[in-house]
Amino acid sequence: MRITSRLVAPFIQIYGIYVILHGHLSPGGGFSGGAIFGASLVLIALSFNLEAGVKQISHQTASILESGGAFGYVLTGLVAIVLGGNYLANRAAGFPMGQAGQLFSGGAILIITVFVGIKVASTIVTLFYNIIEGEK
Amino acid sequence: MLSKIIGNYYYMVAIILFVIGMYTMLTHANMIKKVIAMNIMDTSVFLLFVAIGYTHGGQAPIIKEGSEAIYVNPLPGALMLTGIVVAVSVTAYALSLAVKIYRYYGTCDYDEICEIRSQE
Amino acid sequence: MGFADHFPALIVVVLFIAAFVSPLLFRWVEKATAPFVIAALVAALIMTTALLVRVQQSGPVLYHMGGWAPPWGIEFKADLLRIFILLIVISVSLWIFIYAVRDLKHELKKEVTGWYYTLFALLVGSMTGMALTNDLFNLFVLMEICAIAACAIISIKEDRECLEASFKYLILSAMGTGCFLLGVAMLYMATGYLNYSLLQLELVETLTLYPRNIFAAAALFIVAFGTKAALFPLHVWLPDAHASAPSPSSAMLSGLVIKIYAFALFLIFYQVFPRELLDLIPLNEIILWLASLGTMFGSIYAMLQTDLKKMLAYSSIGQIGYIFMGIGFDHNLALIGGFYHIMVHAVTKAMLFMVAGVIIYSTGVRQIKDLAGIGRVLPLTMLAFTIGSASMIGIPGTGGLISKWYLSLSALEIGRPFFVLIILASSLLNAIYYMPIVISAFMHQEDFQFKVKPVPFFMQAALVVGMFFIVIFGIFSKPVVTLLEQAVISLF
Amino acid sequence: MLYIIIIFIIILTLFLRFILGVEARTLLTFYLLGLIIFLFSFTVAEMPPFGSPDNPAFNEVPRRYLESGVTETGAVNIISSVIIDYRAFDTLGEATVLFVAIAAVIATLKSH
Repeated sequence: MRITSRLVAPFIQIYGIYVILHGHLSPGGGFSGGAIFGASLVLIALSFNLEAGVKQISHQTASILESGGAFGYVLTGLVAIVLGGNYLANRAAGFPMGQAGQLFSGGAILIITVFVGIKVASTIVTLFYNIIEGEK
Repeated sequence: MLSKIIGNYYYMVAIILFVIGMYTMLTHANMIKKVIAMNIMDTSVFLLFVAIGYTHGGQAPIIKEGSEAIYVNPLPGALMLTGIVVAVSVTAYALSLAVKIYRYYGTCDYDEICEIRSQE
Repeated sequence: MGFADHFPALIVVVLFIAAFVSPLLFRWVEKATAPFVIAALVAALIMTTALLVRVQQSGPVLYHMGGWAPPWGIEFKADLLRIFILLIVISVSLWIFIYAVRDLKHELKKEVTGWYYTLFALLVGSMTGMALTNDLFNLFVLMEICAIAACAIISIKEDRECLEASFKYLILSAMGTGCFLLGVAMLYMATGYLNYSLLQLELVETLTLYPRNIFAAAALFIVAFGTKAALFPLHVWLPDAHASAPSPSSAMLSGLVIKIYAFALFLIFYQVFPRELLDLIPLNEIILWLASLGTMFGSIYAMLQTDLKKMLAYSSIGQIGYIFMGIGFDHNLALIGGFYHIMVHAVTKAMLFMVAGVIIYSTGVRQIKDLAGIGRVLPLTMLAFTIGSASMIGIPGTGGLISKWYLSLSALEIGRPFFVLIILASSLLNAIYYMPIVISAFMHQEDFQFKVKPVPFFMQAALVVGMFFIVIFGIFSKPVVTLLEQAVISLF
Repeated sequence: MLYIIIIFIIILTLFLRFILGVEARTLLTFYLLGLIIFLFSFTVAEMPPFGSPDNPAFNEVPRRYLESGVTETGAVNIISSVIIDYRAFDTLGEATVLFVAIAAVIATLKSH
């Protein structure tokens, strides 16, 4: 059980990152990818014990990622204002659009997807830890 | 009228699920059941929304260069992604409240909680 | 485009930023958290004032998120009414927050105060967003933020009653949002739009094609917002939730949160549904009768309470009835009355809950019968209570009179003097349960029996500010009424 | 027709109540639910047909998303371009909902 989950977890994580990064090209995106990534961390915590999970990502890190993900999203919107568009503008603010269908295309979409992915992953981990700890 | 209802059976199922969810949520005393019913209710509305967006023969809206395929309406799908995350957050919070209430009373049942409180 | 053009979005965003940063700030520099949130609120207030000046000069401001015009993107709209509500929301919450910083020290555990600030900022941010947004689905998302944050500032107190009250509130408000979302689905199915202004244009045609869809949506909206704003038969969650919460939370919930839902219902009725719909089904009548029942029953229930905060909570059910009455009369004088009452009641009820908080902080008393003689030991606090209850009753010189005056005037003007009787009767009932407390607090012969702690300066200052504004609203009501007249005329 | 339905309902009620022994309160709630569903079924009968491309919901809004979404936002997945570009503020609200859920859960669990 432990060996399996240790073997599988990195692949789940890579798959999660892939889903996050290809959110604008294929089904997926920040939410699903973040959920997959978070689930892998939950899997480790479940199959070993809570301490092993906390070692992977501590409370403070989770809290920083949590705030950082949301704050980064807001900041991307503000950058659009600085660049001369409306709040959360993408093309109108002059983010580089790239070639449609390539990985680095879609300007702000990719940036925001990454932030949302970080946010969702840390949310799942934090929710899991807190509810488990609250039950003690 | 009946033929139109049968043609719109997705909508009908969504409405029936909604009523079931609402009934369970308001009448059952168990908190976990209430939370599950809340999810049924939300999901029924998501089903309704997604059914609105469907077009016969439509594909998922991921554009391929040069193909003339029919795509389904992307807007309800996008809205419901948001809706699902909202429902998840509410569920998480409701469950954490249920956990804490269970810690205090040793039960998740509203009637039993009332009994415990009246005995004190 | 200048920086000032982005104010409608920035008002909401600045509060969200405050919420996102404050947990980290609380972890590292604990002392800076409260001033940081206050700074964000002040910044939002300044931007709202700038927006008010601009709207008065050049008409409503529309803001397109991401530069996408309405049917495709999300639109924020700032007209006079919405800015009026915004000003109330932001300034009253700033006032409550300053009170809360001092009061929370004894009501909460130390490590969760940082999270309380976060939740507070999110609550205010979502309410400003609800007042500004012009898009139904965006309203849904913001409503959900508001609902969770409102429940969380109840359950944050270390008390098991708070947990139950909060769970009840969460379940009922989830039912409300479920109904709202179903209504949105019906409107979207029939028209294909989510924007208020476009929906209103489109619904005129669609009303003949899919009338039942739109009726069902209207009914669902009444249920949804009625639940969230505690309209009479759907108020069951309110007394527990508002009475068991920490005092600043009660002030926030009773003063602002229920009103913002009433305002959202108002916007949907006047800016989404076309006038033809109101001619077809008597939505206004339904709201009017429920509101009148609410004013009576809220007061009657309040008379039966023995707990001070429970009494104030039941009185909120009665007072929200006046606001819904203003919507239900469908007349511009009534709307002025209703909106004036939103403002007056926000200040008054927030102040009364602060008074309850001060009494609990200083003496630990919650029961009404124990309050006898308290006027001599806490004179300023009970003076605030007296002025607050005078405004609730509608005694001349306080803000409560003006709103009741306009409501009665419009009831006479549309030829329904029966509702004047209801307003008078419920004022009388208000007097019956507020006045004995005041009289026994000051006139009681024996001394107050409980130990009294001195009241901190900030709490007293907050009460003084509240009293000052209630009296100002009662005497110098002209500027606000003129503003509301301008705002309401643009609706009809 | 109507009479037949009414007689049928009465017989069904008597059967459930006295032969199967269902409680009166349960029966009443089920009839109430049935009534609500019955009323809603009128609405459903009137709704635009399922899956038809002429539905009011399939208006110029999704058409523009589908036709020029790729050039306007640079994303091939139109759902992504809708949630993160056209309606980005909704998604900001969504991220905030997650944040508020976290804040609420931590506040509730730590304070008790």
